[in-house]
Parts: sequence; C-alpha cells; structure tokens
Amino acid sequence: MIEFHGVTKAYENSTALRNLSFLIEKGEMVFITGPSGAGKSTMLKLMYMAERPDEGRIVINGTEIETLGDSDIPYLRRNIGVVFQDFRLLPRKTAFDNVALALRIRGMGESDIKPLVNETLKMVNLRHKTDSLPAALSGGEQQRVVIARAIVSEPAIVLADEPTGNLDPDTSSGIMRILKEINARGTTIVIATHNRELLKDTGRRILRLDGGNLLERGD
Amino acid sequence: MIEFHGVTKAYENSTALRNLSFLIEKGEMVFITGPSGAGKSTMLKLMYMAERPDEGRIVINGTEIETLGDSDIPYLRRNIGVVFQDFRLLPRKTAFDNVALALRIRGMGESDIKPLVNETLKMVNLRHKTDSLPAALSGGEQQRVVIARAIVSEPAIVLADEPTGNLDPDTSSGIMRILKEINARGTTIVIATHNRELLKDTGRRILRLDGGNLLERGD
Amino acid sequence: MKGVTDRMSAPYTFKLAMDSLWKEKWINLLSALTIATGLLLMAVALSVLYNIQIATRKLPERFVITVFLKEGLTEEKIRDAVSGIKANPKVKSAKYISKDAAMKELKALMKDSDYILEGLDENPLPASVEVGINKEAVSEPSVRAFSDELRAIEGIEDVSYGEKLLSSIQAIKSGAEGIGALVIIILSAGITFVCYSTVKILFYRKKDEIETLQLLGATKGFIRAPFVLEGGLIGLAGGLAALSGIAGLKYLISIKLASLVPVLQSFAYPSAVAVYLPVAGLFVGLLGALIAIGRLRF
Amino acid sequence: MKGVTDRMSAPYTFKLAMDSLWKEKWINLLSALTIATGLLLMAVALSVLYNIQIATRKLPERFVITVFLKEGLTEEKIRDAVSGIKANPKVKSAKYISKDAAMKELKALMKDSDYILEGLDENPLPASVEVGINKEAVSEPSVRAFSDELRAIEGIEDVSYGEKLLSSIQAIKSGAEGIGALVIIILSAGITFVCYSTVKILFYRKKDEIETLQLLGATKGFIRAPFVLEGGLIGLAGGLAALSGIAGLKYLISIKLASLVPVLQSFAYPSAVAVYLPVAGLFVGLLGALIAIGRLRF
Ligand SMILES: Nc1ncnc2c1ncn2[C@@H]1O[C@H](COP(=O)(O)OP(=O)(O)OP(=O)(O)O)[C@@H](O)[C@H]1O
Ligand SMILES: Nc1ncnc2c1ncn2[C@@H]1O[C@H](COP(=O)(O)OP(=O)(O)OP(=O)(O)O)[C@@H](O)[C@H]1O
Ligand SMILES: [Mg+2]
Ligand SMILES: [Mg+2]
Repeated sequence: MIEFHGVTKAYENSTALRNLSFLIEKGEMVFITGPSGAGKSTMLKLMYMAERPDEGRIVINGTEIETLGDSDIPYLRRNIGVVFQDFRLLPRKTAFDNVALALRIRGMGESDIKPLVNETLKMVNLRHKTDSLPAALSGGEQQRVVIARAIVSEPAIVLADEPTGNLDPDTSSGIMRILKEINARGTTIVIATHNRELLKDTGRRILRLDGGNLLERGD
Repeated sequence: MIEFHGVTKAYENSTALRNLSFLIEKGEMVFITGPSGAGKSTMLKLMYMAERPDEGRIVINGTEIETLGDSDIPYLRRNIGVVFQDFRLLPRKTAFDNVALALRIRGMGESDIKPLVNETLKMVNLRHKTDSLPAALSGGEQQRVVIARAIVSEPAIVLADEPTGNLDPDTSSGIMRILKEINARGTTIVIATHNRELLKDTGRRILRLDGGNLLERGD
Repeated sequence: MKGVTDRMSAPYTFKLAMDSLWKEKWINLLSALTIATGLLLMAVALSVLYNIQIATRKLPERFVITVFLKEGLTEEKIRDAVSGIKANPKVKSAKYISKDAAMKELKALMKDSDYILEGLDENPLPASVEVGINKEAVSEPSVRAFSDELRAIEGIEDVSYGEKLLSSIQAIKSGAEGIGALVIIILSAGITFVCYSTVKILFYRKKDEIETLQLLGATKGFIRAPFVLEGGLIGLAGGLAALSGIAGLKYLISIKLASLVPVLQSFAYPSAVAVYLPVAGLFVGLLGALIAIGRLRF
Repeated sequence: MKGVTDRMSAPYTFKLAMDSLWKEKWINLLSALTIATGLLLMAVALSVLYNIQIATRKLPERFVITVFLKEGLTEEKIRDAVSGIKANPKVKSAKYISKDAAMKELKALMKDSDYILEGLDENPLPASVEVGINKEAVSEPSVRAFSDELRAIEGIEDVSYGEKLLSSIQAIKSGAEGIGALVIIILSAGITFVCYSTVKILFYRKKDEIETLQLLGATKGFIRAPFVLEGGLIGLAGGLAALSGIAGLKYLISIKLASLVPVLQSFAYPSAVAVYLPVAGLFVGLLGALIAIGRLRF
C-alpha cells in the first residue's frame, strides 16, 4: 500500500530523512515514533505528497508518485485521510463544515453528507459542538474535529500525526479504539506519536526514527 | 499570587467554569488537569486576561484585575510568561526573533537580548534552529520555541497550557526539569496538562477540573 | 467513497462564496467600495468627457462661410447661384443677404454715424450668401476644397471664411479628444489594477486555507470557483454602489449645485452608460479574481 | 525584569517595519502600486484642470471694449480722453484708433468694393479707443459699471462691448471651475479611500499577530508603530512610483503624442506640484494606517 525505496529528503539546511526503505501492507496499522525533530512528520508529508523526495521512489496505493502530474494529485489524495499535527482547520468554518469539507471535495451530495458528518462527530464526542467555529473549541476538541475530517470519507489510508497530543488519556483511548475499528474494516493506518501509552502493548509494528534514520523496522 | 474568588465564566452557549475559588501562593508550582473541554485553558486565559470573568473576583500579583484599564493590561502581562496551547508563534519571524519579542516588548536593548535569547534557546535544545521560521520547524521544535519565549524574560508567573503535547517523553522531562529549576528560583508556575507522566510523583498540588467544576483542591 | 463523481454542485459553490462573503463582511464591503470608487471615478470622467464632446460638437455649427455675389446679377441668376450652393451636399443652410440687407447691417453697425452712408448715390455693398456647412465638413482642407467648388459656380465673386477661427475649432476638438482618450486609458488601467489588487489581497489572505484545501484533495476548479464567484459578487456590489453613487451625484448636481454654477444646468448625463456600471463591476471583479488565482499551483 | 523602561527603540521599530515589508514584498508592492495609481489619476486630473484653467484664464484677455470718441476733438482733447481712460485702474491697455485708421479697417473689410468709400467727401467713421481691461474686472456688473465711468470722461461719445461674449466667457469660466472642483473632490475622496482600504486590508491580515503581541504584553504604541511606519513607507513608495509615472507620461505626451495631437504641444505641466506626490503618498499612507489601526482594543 505504501512503499518507500531509498527515500532521502533534505530541507535547505538539514537532512530530515536519510535513505529510508520500508513497506506498509494494505490493511496494516503501523506506528512511527522517535524524538522531536526525528522526521516523523516529514515521512507522513511524503506520503500525502505535501513534500517530494529528493532521492528514492515512493509508491502509494499502487501509484508511483513521481509519475503524477499536478492535476492527478487531488485524486490520489482523496484516498488518504490526514490528521495534521497543526490541525489545519479552516478558521471561518464550523466544526460541521470542516468535517463536511472532506466529503464536498469528493463531490458528495448534501443530502448524503449531513447524516455522515453528524455520525462521525458523534463518534468523537463532539455532536454538541457541531456549529462551533474552531476558535470556540478547546485544543482537544479541535483535534477531534481534525480526526473526524480524516476518517469521515472512509479513505483507503489514514495518516495520523500526533493525533492525541491534546487529548486526555480516556479520550485518547476512545480515539485509538475508533482507529482500530476502522483498521479492522481494512483501512491502512499510519500513526506518528510520542505517546508511550499508545505504543504500549499494541502488538503492531513500530517504526523508530532518529535523526532521519530508521532504527528499527519492526518487522 | 493568583486568587480566584467565586469565578464563573460562560461562553455564548456553554458555561466553561462554575463558581471557582482557589489560591495559588507565590513560588508554588501547581498542575491543572481534567478531560478535554473541562475548562483548563479557560482558567489560564482568565489569569492572563485574554478572557474576563462573568462573575467573581480574580487577583493576580496583588492586583484586582477588575480595576484594570485597557492601558494597564500590557504592564500586568509583562509579569506573566505564557505557553499557549496553540503556540501563537509569529509566522514571519525566526525562532530567535519570536523569543526575542518577549524582551523587545519589555523595552530591553538589543545588546542584552542576544545572549539571553541564545542561552534560552540552548536550554530547550534549539540553538541550531535559531534562524528557522516556525513553518520550517517540527511540531515539537515549535513548542519548545514557545516555552523559551515564555521563560526568557524571567517573569514572576509562568502559565503553561499543555506544554508537552508535542514532545517525546525524554524532551518532556527535560522541559519539566527546566520549569522546576525556574520554580526553585521563586517563579510561580501553573501547568495545565493531560500528560499522566507529568502528574506522576510530582509532590505538587493538582487541581482537577471536570465540566467547569473544581473536583479536588489538592490542598 | 470511490465512484463518487467529481462534479461540484453549483449551489454549494454559491453557498461557500456567500458564507465567505458574510463571514468577512466588513473587509468585503471595503473591497466593494474600493471598486465602486474606481468605477465612480471612471463614470465621472466619462461624463465630463461626454460633455466636452457635446460642447465641441456644437462649435462647428457656429462656423459660416460668406459667399459674395457678383454685381448686377438678375434675380434669376441670383436664384440659380443660391440653388447651386444649396446643391452641394456639404451645405446645411444658405441664407441670401441682398445688397439692401447688407447696407442695413452696416448702418446698424455704424450706429449713430449712419447718416454718412446716406450720402452714397449707389449701394457699394455686394449681395452675399451666408453658408452653413455640415459639421463633418468643418476641417481646414475640406473647407478649402469646398470654397474652390463654390467659386466655380456662376455669379460668385468671392468666398470668405475665418481661417483662424476654423483652425482653433480644429485644435480644440482634437485636443479634447486627445486628452479624453488619455484620461480614459489611464483611468481604465487604474481601475482594473485596483480591482486586481483588491481580489489578489483577498485571495492572498486565504493562502493557508487554499493550501489546506489542496492537501485535502480539492481540485483547482473546486478551490477557484468560490473565489471567482466571490470576486464577481464583490465587483457586482461595487458596480451597484457606483450606480447609486452616480445617481446621488446627478441629484446633487442637478438639484443643488446647478443653481450655484449655471453651466451645470446644461450638463448632460449619459444615463444609458450608467446602467452598465454593475456589469462593468461584475466584469472587473471576475477578471481580477481570475488573474489573481491564475498562478495557483499544486 | 522590572524597572526596564518602556521606551521602544526607534531602530528596532524601523527594522520591524522593513522586515515586514520585505517578507511580504509582492503584496506590499501591489499596495504601493495601487496607491501610485490613485495618485497618478489625481495628478492627471489636476494637470488637465490646470490646463483648462490656463485656457479659460486667457479668454478674458481677448475681451475688449470699444470707446467711440466725439467728432471734431482737438489732438489735445483726444490725448486727455485717452489718458483719462488709462487712469482707470481697471484698464490694462488702451489703443487709439483714429478716424483714418478706422476707415482703413473698413476698407480692408469691404475688400474689392472699397472704391465706393472713395466717393465720400468726409470720413464718416468716428475715432475710437480699444480698451483692454484687467481680467479680474471681466464680469458683467463690473464691466457695466466701468462703461458708466468711461462715459463720464469728457470727449467720449459712447461705449460698446459684446454683452453676449462676456456672459459666455463667464459661463465657461465658472463651469470649468465647478466641474474641476467636483472632479477634485471625488478624486480626493476616492484616493484616500483606496489608501485607507489598502492599509486596512494589510492590517487585517495581521490580526492574529496583533492579538499575539497584545497577549505577550506589548503596548499599543509598540504594536502600532511598525504598522504606521509600514503604511507610510508604502505610501511613500507609491508616491515615488506616481512621480516616475507622471514623468513617463510627460515624456510620452510631449515627445510622442504632441506631434499627433497638436494642441498637446501647448499642454502645461504643473511640475512644481508633481514633486509633492511622494509627500502626498507618505501622507495618505500614514493617514490610512492611522485610521486603519485606530480602533485597536486590548
Ligand atoms: N519546511 C522545512 N524547512 C526546513 N526544515 C524543516 C522543514 N520541516 C521540517 N524541518 C526540519 O526537519 C526535521 C524533521 O522535522 P519533522 O517535522 O519531520 O520532525 P518530527 O519527527 O515530526 O518532530 P516532532 O515530533 O517535533 O513533530 C526537523 O529538524 C525540522 O526542523
Ligand atoms: N471562545 C469560546 N467560545 C465558546 N466556547 C468556548 C470558547 N473557548 C472555549 N469554549 C468552550 O469551553 C469549554 C472549555 O474549553 P477549554 O479550552 O477551557 O477546555 P480545556 O480544558 O482546555 O480542553 P482541552 O484539554 O481540550 O484543551 C469547551 O467546551 C469549549 O468548547
Ligand atoms: Mg511532527
Ligand atoms: Mg486547553
């Protein structure tokens, strides 16, 4: 589902990822961990094509991303739901509209959107905040809107960057339960996290990064 | 140092804090915890006057904040360093300038600023990212810039809202060590957090919030 | 989720644009008013130019050519000469002035001293025809050619016209046209630029949102459509505001100012053009938005 | 940290403003060009009005009053009458036209038929004085009063002037002034508004930053100073751009266009005013910034 072959990514003054190779199978649930600045977010950004690799090949969902033109990218991205580390909520849209956006972008009709969005907001315990703007939500509430937006369209892949950084342990395990459920239904899930509690007893593969190097393939 | 007397704060459609009364002494280090949406950030916002209470009295550093005019607020705020949950870094300024801002606002000369900022960036392990813009920093790096900005001016009070949400456990304990050091030198510190590891064996007072009510005074 | 079509529902695009307009109503109002100001300036400039045009268009009407007739022509020959003049397509009017009428005019000119003319045993003044010509023909080369044509008619002694007056009419006309064209060109460029930059700034402010939309998998069309619509609506609003501004100005000028500045009473309002202001606003808004979002990259 | 003064170092404010300008150079360039466009339009409008003023100012110079002298005056009396006319402060020039000169003119007017006048045993035409008056005095009531003053002078028979010409000069002058004032008022309002909204949008985009600065304990002065400076610098840049735009236009008109449109050759450039464009830009930039940030609250 996700293949990295000798991928290197450098920013102007530092190399974020060095010669990374790994493979994530369809339906897998994989954790990425490592200290702050290790390159976790960069790795996810390469997967959703916010960054392009300097060297190496990346294959997502069977598509060699190097071969993609600008106009193909939106269609590949629709197979991917992303929980951004910095949220990226649209500040002028309500929680409902922020989540609905993921469906509207995909061309779904309004009559189908409403029940789907409401159901997803209920899953993350935010049914009562449907009409709030992001600025009127607490940090953890915002994070849950982002999670709802990532999963509402039932994408083939969910990429979650530090999805529980602003959540208390109980809410965190609620979210993890949802992700596991989705994963059980066949969705490939990649989670970048520092949270030791999330990593404990998962029985899943853990990729450990440090200074842009893959320490442990976990497989 | 910080006194809440029967404080209630309501937003348009919900009450965030209900009749809160507590006292934080000068030089104390206090934790605030509670589930997502419990009102932790709102409590800190009342302390740094981003929000005003609907009912009750708040006294900060000996000043009844109700009596303050608009033009007095900046001067009271200069006694307070804040780690915002949503960072609030200026996107067009480098890490150095973001930290230096706290000093420039207070009218410090450029020659004094440089060594102080560099030293503080070193404390949070970001000496090598001095000239990076926030967008070129990882989530955890951004969070450490915010922490540096809050402590660089050696304020009488430090308010930290989820300061380790984007940090790995090792970096987190490094930051906690710094905060404890500052506290030992007499600074009053209030930390709102979900992180169970931070709350373990602190020997400090923990205020527990739920649905805007104070469950446990901890004293 | 697969198989869902990529078509974007038009009502939703419209809703998006309306929401966005409403949520930043003040800043959008500001943009609309900026465009309105530009259009208003343009309309005022056009009206002033239109009036200058009308004024200079009237000038040639005052231009007359005097044709002196030969001495001693019979009435018939005079009639032939006059009808010969009238036959020329450039002629708009021809007024015969007999020797007696000319003398009467001279006497009136000399006022109290006219008794001197009584002493003349013969009327020395020639009969003449005052010829008004079509305004298209009022230009130096055309008038010179025309005089030559007239001279060829039998019974005509000489042709006289004010060369100096003619060339100054010429100068005023071409001057007004030249300055007019210049002002219109500069104003058009100015207003288009203001619209462009207004929409560009509008768009620029949403850079982050656009990036987010891209990361969520939105196509260019999906992202651009609300902006174009928004630009168009702001432009349209600006145009409507300019229209009511012009109406207000017209009222102000014709009711309040005209009594103070008499010449404004004859100010002509090109109302037919004013109704195109909203269309012009819509157009510049759309154009500005299209140029502003032109270089959107993924 | 206590006891540190609140003074803000001016160099740092300047650095802040320059950084901010540079980091968003394209959008700031756009703003500066918007202001430049507005100023340019203003300058063009002012120049056109200036030229209309000059043109109408020359009209009164062509206005003359003819004073007819009595018959049979001695040379001395004529000289007295002429100096009596010249003594009036409203008189700019007075040209004596003798009976002979008047006859010569009449003969020239009558062209080939002048032989008829030979038959006169006496010159019937009166001697006259062509009086030019100061342009301030060219207005109907003033001219009427003036004629009465002249009639009181000994040796003067009658005074004649073109009432119709006078009133149309009046109308053209007050019309040009009225329209001019109107255009300038609308343009000023327009350009000020464009500047205001440009700076407002600039400021609006930084709303979040301003809020952060407030939360960090910055005073109003600290927050506002760089914005005001930035607005001023953008305005100044716009003014300089307008200045070079005007210079370019002047070149274009005087070198390229004047040969095509002859009247442009006599177009007057109020260059002394053009040098104030940068000052005007600075001013509107500062003003716009000040109005835009006026309602900053803590
Ligand atoms: N746009 C960029 N330009 C330059 N350097 C960057 C950019 N983005 C990230 N970096 C650098 O690359 C390194 C890896 O960043 P990345 O965001 O992948 O880290 P991370 O593992 O997600 O860290 P964290 O846990 O703190 O979020 C960091 O040192 C960061 O400063
Ligand atoms: N500006 C606002 N307008 C309306 N409601 C708000 C606003 N800010 C916060 N709230 C609501 O008040 C409640 C408390 O918010 P607060 O941010 O204090 O929670 P918190 O304890 O910090 O939560 P978290 O751990 O998720 O950050 C939440 O339900 C939130 O939705
Ligand atoms: Mg990261
Ligand atoms: Mg919070």
